Order: sequence, then structure tokens, then C-alpha cells
Amino acid sequence: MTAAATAGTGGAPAAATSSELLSVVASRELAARRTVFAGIGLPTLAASLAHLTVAPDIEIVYESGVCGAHPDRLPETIADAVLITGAEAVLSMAALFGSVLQGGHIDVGFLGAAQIDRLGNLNSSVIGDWERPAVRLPGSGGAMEVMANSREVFVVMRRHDPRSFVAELDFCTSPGPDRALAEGITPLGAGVTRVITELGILAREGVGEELRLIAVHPGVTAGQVRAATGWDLRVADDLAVVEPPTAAELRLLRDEVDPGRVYLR
Amino acid sequence: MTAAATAGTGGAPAAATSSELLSVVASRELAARRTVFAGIGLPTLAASLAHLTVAPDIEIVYESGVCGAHPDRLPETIADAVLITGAEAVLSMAALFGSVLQGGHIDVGFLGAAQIDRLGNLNSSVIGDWERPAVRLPGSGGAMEVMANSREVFVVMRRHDPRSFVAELDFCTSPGPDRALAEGITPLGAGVTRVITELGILAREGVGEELRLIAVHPGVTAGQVRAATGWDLRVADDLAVVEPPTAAELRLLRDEVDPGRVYLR
Amino acid sequence: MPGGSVCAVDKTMTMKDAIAAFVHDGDTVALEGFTHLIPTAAGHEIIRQGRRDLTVVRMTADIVVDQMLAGGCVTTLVSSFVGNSSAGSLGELRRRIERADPEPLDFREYSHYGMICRYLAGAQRLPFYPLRSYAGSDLPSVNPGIRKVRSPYPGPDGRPEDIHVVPPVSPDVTIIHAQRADRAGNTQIWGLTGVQAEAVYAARKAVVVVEEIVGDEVVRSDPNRTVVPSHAVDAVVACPRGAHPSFAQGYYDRDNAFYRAWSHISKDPARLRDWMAEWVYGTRDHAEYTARLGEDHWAGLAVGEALSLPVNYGRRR
Amino acid sequence: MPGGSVCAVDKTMTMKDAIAAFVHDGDTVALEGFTHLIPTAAGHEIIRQGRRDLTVVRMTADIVVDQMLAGGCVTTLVSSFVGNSSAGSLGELRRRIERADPEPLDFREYSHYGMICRYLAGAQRLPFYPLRSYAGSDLPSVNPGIRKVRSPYPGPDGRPEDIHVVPPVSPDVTIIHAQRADRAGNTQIWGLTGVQAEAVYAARKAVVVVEEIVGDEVVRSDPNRTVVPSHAVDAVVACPRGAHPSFAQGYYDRDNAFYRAWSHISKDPARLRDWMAEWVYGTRDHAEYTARLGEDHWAGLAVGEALSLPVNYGRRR
Repeated sequence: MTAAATAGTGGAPAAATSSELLSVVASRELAARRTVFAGIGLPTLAASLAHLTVAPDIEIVYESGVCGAHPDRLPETIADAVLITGAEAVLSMAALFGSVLQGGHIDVGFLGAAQIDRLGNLNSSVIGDWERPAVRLPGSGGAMEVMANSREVFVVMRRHDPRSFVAELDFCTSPGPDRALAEGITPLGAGVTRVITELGILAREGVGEELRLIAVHPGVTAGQVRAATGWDLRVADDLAVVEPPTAAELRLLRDEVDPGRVYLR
Repeated sequence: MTAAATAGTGGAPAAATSSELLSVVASRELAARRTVFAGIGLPTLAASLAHLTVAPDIEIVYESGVCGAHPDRLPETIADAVLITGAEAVLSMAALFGSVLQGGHIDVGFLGAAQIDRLGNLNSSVIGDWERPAVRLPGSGGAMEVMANSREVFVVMRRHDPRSFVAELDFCTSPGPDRALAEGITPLGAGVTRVITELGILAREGVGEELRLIAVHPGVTAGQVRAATGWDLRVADDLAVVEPPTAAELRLLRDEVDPGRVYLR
Repeated sequence: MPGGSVCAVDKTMTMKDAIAAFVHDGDTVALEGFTHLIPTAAGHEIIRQGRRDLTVVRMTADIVVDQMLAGGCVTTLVSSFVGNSSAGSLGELRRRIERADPEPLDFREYSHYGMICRYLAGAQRLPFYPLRSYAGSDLPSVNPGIRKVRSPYPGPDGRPEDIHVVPPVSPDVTIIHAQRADRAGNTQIWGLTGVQAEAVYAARKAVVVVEEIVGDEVVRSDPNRTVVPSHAVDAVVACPRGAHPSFAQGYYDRDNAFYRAWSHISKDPARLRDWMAEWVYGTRDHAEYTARLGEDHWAGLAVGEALSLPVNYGRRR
Repeated sequence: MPGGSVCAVDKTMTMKDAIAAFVHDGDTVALEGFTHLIPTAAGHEIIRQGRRDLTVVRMTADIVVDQMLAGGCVTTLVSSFVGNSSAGSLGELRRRIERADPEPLDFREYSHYGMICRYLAGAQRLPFYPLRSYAGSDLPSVNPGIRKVRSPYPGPDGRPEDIHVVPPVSPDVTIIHAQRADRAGNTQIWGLTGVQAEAVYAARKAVVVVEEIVGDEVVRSDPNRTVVPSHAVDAVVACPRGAHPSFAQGYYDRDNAFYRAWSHISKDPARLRDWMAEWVYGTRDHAEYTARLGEDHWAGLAVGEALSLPVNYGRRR
């Protein structure tokens, strides 16, 4: 008897918030995945929900070095003390980035960004010019490494608008495989394969492919998504409508994954 | 009050054995040295005796990863369990060879060999041809790395004869700096600076220098040492006679360093 | 054999003396600790002593770096992440980079693994370290330190293979914070160990700041816990709670409220100046800083007990 | 958040099944453990199952390798030290190399750090790993795997700098012995940890043989003790005393008498054949091997207690 099967009983839950929607949709995409490199926030919620539903064997690996965390409180950062106590392993960062990530052990890496382009290249460095930027963003951190070394990358973007979905990045921090191949270097993975937003789901199969709109949330039209995207977004012939979060999914998310609503606010 | 000061009292001890002689002479050469990379046997005896006499701050680092061992029994191998219990640190071999040894933290490395030449190059690989040797020896182990990365190297050779002190090595396992420089690569250290044998002490100042006989044991002549050496051995103008082990040194060696006579046999 | 009774070198110093002895104007100073065990107290003492023209090396340039920038200590920053964790922005750093206000900042930008590899190359005395990052990124175009090497072995497809490399970093001094050390400098860390060992081995000198100095027998009961051996350490400084607002696993929790507050404090230059005056220049040392926070504050960061189970190292009979 | 109650994947297998599943004729098999925790029992099971044409990768080719050679399992050996510790020689290995008796051995020779770097390159998916060994040595002249790269940065003297490199090794399977693991494969080692983690990460598959399988709560009480996380492990085999004649820190001591005896056993082909017949082919499994040694023998290798002091990982209140 799985938790997902039982959580469906009882009265109808309240409608999903934006955070809940994104978490649920992302969790479904993790079916059958084993190792997920996740930051705190929606990626952790998605992976934790997937663990209770579509991917029981999933392991979340954190950039700080934690593998197999079993926190008794929801962590607030990727290096939260509650992630370490009771974890299965804590590695040095050299081992984590070298052997685990670059070594090819990550199935799905989660990334965010300020800008994304049609090939799934990401900017988290600057808005404007690097030398004297209008806005200095945090930079790569480990994002470039997650992109180069995960088998695929999922991007969760709360905001879907032409300032974030751009024809041309101000700066390419984390390049997808097309840009690496243009330099004659073959990366391990496929780059960004899923972008989950408040409007729908964009997908990309791999090298040479552009992101395409494959699904919209109920009530959203392809035209709306195209208008919110800074390039001429392709739309799948068989455009689907995202199935809304089920009562079971929402109950698990609210009662088991984030009962304190640390991230579901 | 140091142990060395007190150990000099009492009756005269028995004459030194060959092992004791080599250990005592090697220990004196460690004056003011801090970190010693030592294998088990005479090098460990020498470093332990030096710790009680001329080099109180000395730290022995073992190839197996142990730093600051405080064994309650004399170890039989470089990875003996008694070296680990109570040690100050145990490092992975990658850290030990990478950060400690190649990183340049070793003042003196001890090496042995089947053959040594006039520049202090060492052979521990084969007698005869590498492809089909007359005798297959253990090989480099970490010897090559000790030679390349220690500030200086001490060699203790029980046997001093023309088969071991050769004009031409059958195979160069661990090259001194002259051979490295001939390849255009600058090593960290000076290579072999001391060779301690049953006949006396050979010394070498650094790059471009040959080993010279600087001291003989009482009763040994320079001619005897030259006859036992496979090349035309130079002799220092101020050839000294090695001061025999003192009663204090022998007592420390016998009573504190190796009371079970594991290596002093 | 030398036994435990022999006195090792005592490297304990006060924070004031350690910073005076090992951090000089113009030095390259690495401060490491990834979210966990950030050497904040050492950063504050560098500010109090008025060091200038430093090159600061730190993977995550966060609050302590923003404070050192505000203290006017830093002309060059080598880093892979310039942000206030997930809690917001670094006001002083953004003003320096976005508007050269009050002066420009020479920023050498890498990725996390690029920084780790620079420490690895420094620790291992290598001329470069190879890594599978940077291909297709714009970062090499603004950082000439990132280069490429051709492998002397054929690639998987049989053709020549290129790979990016980064140069070693060899700080004049690396400063880390740890849970405990003995007086000789054998340093034990648990929980996140980050890049501390590599950063120490990469440096010419190393200062270890600890929550507590413990007896030799504590360290020696568990030698695998020693992340940095004494031969790599030059000074040991006892400074309880010296990692605040970050955390020390098993000692105190992260001050998340302070992280959130910092974005607001640092955004406003006047407020930032006041904060520095009160909490850094206005305190003699870290003991005064922690006392000013007050015991109620520390009670809120206190942690309960979750002890490791012992292992047997064995003893020959 | 997912809690400790969720069942992880159970990877426990018998030695027989693990060797059958993960070691195939013609494979490249790494066996690691530097003096400590040598996976002897796994080597014996490989011999019993009659594997052929293996490439064995092992830094210190010692007794277990001599036995696998005698079992006719090995055509290629990749190693940096071919000797019976400090106790003498390996008879079968010397006959193979010195006289091609009973057949030649393809020997790929490196130095210790060269082998470590090959594992590091394999683990980190690098085309090569640079190291400051080999300059001036004759080893590169007999091993074309050792090459050179020119650094893209000027050397200390301003001129171009060359450095030697070794290629990655990516074993089909790496087998290690450890003190303990949980059923999912989180593996804890204390005392000498050698090159085990790197050897596992370099491999396509990994088998961990342990003194004991422990509950999740034991491993999770001390996550820093986990040297190999479960995601890198494919099979966990419980095999007490499986490292004999080497030792397992805190479990049993090294059988030094057996090391000394091996030089004599292996020197004489007839005596070696008899030993193999009695102790490997003549035992069903390692349990029978340890029983045949007898409890008196094991009593002589028993160790006393020297427990690590606990550390506090802390718990949020």
C-alpha cells in the first residue's frame, strides 16, 4: 500500500497554489529517476513528492555534499544542519563535484536562472554587460557543472515572461550541449529537457533541438505562452493540457512533504 | 630533563649491532627536521630515536596515510593496526600522496633500493631487462614520488658492495633531480643527500653533484669503501670518522624505541 | 616508539595575534567554509586591524565578504557565487561591481568546481587542474585564467580531445573555522567538510579557528575525523561561536533571521555603516560580539543532542 | 520530507551470486585495499568460479593477486608494487614475469601515485590526470600509457612547463572490503581508507564486501564515516573475516605469520598447488575457509577495544 494510494481518500482539498502546482508537475517528471541534484525550494519539494509517488528509490544529492538526507525538519538551505543529522553520507565538495557529479552519477539536475533561451542555455550571472552590469546576479555556483554533467536538467521558472524567456542571453553562464559541441567538446548529458512554468511545460529532446511547448495548464492557451516567450516558440502538434494536481498529490505535499509550509507559501 | 640526558647514566652497554649502528647514524642526520616520510624498519627506528634526541618535533608520515602515529606496540608494516589506533590523523592515499607528499610537506624521505648510482638514482624494479628480468623486484610503490617530492632523501643500505653501488642502473625507478632536469622538468627537492651504509656515509649536496664519501665507520678505510663501490667514488678531503653510537643512544634504542627487538635483530 | 606523553608544538594564539601575524596588506587570503563553519570572526578581526588591498578567495562570497568589502579591505575577489545564500543580495558587493561605488572591485569569476579545482591544483602543486566545465560558457571570455589543454590520449570517438583547465591558487594564508582541534593543530570537522582541507593545503600558511581546543586524547580517539593534520597548520585560535551567522554542526544553528536581515542592512550604505560601527569596530573582539547578541539570542540557536555511535579502532593484546 | 521509515533498495547478495553477476571472463577487475581490508575472500571466489582472461588492477599486487595468478584467472596486471608486503616475494608472479612460466603476464607498471591518479581520472571522468612523477624515470619507456602535457600557463621561471599525465582507469567492476555497510550499500570504513572510494567511483559496477551489515540507524548516526555512498554500490556481501590474511581495524589483526609463510608456499609450485587445492578449491566458501583456520587461530588475531569518542551532530529543537 503506497502513501499515494491512501492519500486520495477524504474530502476534496483546497485548490492548488502556484508553488504547489509547479511542485506537483515537476514531481511527475521524475518518474523512475534515481539520483536528483536539487537545490532547496521547489526542486526539493518536487523530489520529495516524487519519492512518495512515482520514484520511490529517488535519492536527492545536495551541492553541499549531503547524500541520502533524512531530515526531521524541512531544510531552509542546501546546507541546513537538519540535512546532515541522520544522512546516509556527507562527502567533501571535491568528491561531490568530482566523483558524483562530473563522474556521471546524476540523472536529473534542477536549475533556476534569470534568463533561458530556446536551446535551454541559462544566465545566472548578470543583467547587462559583465564588466559593469545593471544587475549583478550570484553567478554560476555549481550550475554550470550541473548542466554539463547531469543526464538531463529540469528548470523550474515561476515567472514566464519575455524578460526571462529571451531570444539572446545577456550572458551564458550554463551552456547546453549545443554550445559545448560548437567548441568541439562533448558534454555528458542532454542539457535542459523540461522547463516547468506557471503557464505550462516546455520540452527539448536533446542536441540540436529547441524547446517546444508540449503542455499548458488548464485555461492557458498556446498563444498566451507564445506571447510570454521572447522567441518564436514552437508548439507541439499534440499539445496537451496538464492534469491538475490530484487530491492525493496535494495531501501528500501539504501533510507530509511541507506541513510547515516553509516553501508552499 | 630529556630522555637522552638521563639515558647516559649507568654501566656501559653492549657494542652496537649493524642495525643499531645504521639507525643511530641515520637518526643524527635528522637534526632539526620536521616531517619524515618513512617506511617500516630502520627508517622508523632512526626517526623514533631522532624524536627522543636531536629532533623532538619530528613527525613521521607513513605512505599508508597515517600522520602522527602513537603506537603502543612497534609496528610490523607501514599499515600496521597499531599505527592507526591513537594516531593524530589518517588520510586517504589521494590526500597523502597529492596534498602532503606532492604538496611539498615532506622534509626527508627515506628510501631503500637494490641499486644506486653516483647521482643517487635508484632501482627497485628489476635486475636485468624489464621485459624478461633475471629478478623481478617490487617496483616503485611510492618511491618515485618520495624522490621527486621530498626536500631531500636519505638512503639506508645494509649492503655496501659493487652489485648495489653500480656505475649503471639496470633500470631507473626513482630518478634524482639531474635526470628530471635533463627532461626539462624541475623537481621540488635535492634528491638523495645521504647514503648510510655498513661502511660509512656518502653525501651529495644537490643538482649536478656526485655522491662523495664523507665519513667512514671506525676501522674502515676509504680504500675499502671505494673497492666496494661500482664507480670511481670521490672521497672528501676532510674525511671524518663516524662517532660510534653513544651509550645514551643505544639505551634509548634498546629500551624505548624497540624493546622487543623487532627490527634490531 | 614516541608515545602520547611527548609534548607537541603548541600553536594556540589569540585571534588578534594570529591575524596580526598571518594576514598582511596586499596578501591573498582564502576564507573557506561552505555555508557551514564560515570564519566570520576572523573576517571581523581583519576588518578591525584595518588590512588593505587584500585578494580574497572564497567560493561563496557571502555576508563576511560583503562586510570585508564594506571595511575597505578588499581590492580583488576570486569567487564562484556572489550572493547572500538564498536570502537575498549583498549590497556592498553589488555597489562595487555595478557602480564602482565607492571604488571598483577586481572580480575573478569561476564556477564552484572551478574554484575547488584551483584549490586542488594548489594543494597538489600542479600547474593546472582539468575539469569538464566551461565548454560553451561565456565565463572564459571574461576570465583569461580559464584555458584549455589537449589530451595526449584519443577521445572516446578516437579524435583528439580538449578539456578546460584552471590554474592553481596558492593563498598566502587560508583561514578556516572548525569544531575542534588539539593545541598542535590537528583539526576535526564533522557535518559538511566543504573544501577546507584543500584550501589549507593550497596555502603557504594556515590559521584554524575552532569552537574549542580539546585534549590530545580526544583527537586521537578518532584519527579519521581529523580533516587537517597539524603539519599543515600554523595557528590554532579558540573562538566559540566564531562562525555566526553560519552554523557549527552540533554546537549552534544557523541564524537565518540574520541572513534575511543582511539584505536590508547592506542595501542601505548608511545602515551598513552603522552596523559595522556597532558590531565590528564597536566590539573589541568576538567575545564582545557574542555577548552583545545576548544569551536569549544564543538560546534560540541552541541545538539538541544526536551523538554518533562509537567505532572500535582496536588494540593489540 | 522522506523519512528514515522508507525502505531503501536492498542490495545484499551472497558472495557466490555477486561474483557470478558482476565478474565475467575478460573483465577488468579492480581489487583495492592498501594492506588494510584486502578483499581476499572475493579473490578466492573468483578463482573458484574459474574466471579467465581478467585484467586485474591493484596498487599492491600481493598475496591475493599471486593466488589469482595461480588460479589461472589473470592475463593482464596493472599495478605499482608487486611484492609480498615486506615479508618476501610472490612466487607465481615472479615465475610469470621472469620466465613466462606457465605463461606470459602482460604487466602494465605504474607508481603508487600514478595508480591513484588513474583512479582519480576514472572517478572524475577526466581524459587524464597530471602528476609530478616519472620525470627522468625509465618507467615511461616501458609503459606508453604514461605521457606528457604542456601546461597552458607559464612555469615558475616564466618558460613553458611540461608535466606527466596518466590515463583514467575504468574497471568493469571494483571490489573492496569494508568494516560495515547498510543494506543499500552506504559503506563505512575507519582506519586506513586507502584508495577505495576513488576505485569504486572509477568503476562501472561496484561490489562491497563487509565484515557486517548494520541497521540504517548505525550508518546514519555518523554520515561522515560513510566512505562510499549507496548510489555508487551495486552489491553488498556480508563476509566476516573476508580480508584475511590482511586486517580489519577493530575486528581482527593482520596474520603476519601467514604473510611470511606465503613466500615459501608460493616459491614451490607443487606446494602452491596443494595450498590452492586445500584452501580455495577445497572450500565451498569463505565460511569454510575461516572455520578450517580454527578458532584458536582467530583468537590469536583478536583485538581489544579502543572506542572513538562520540561527536554531536545536533538536532533542531
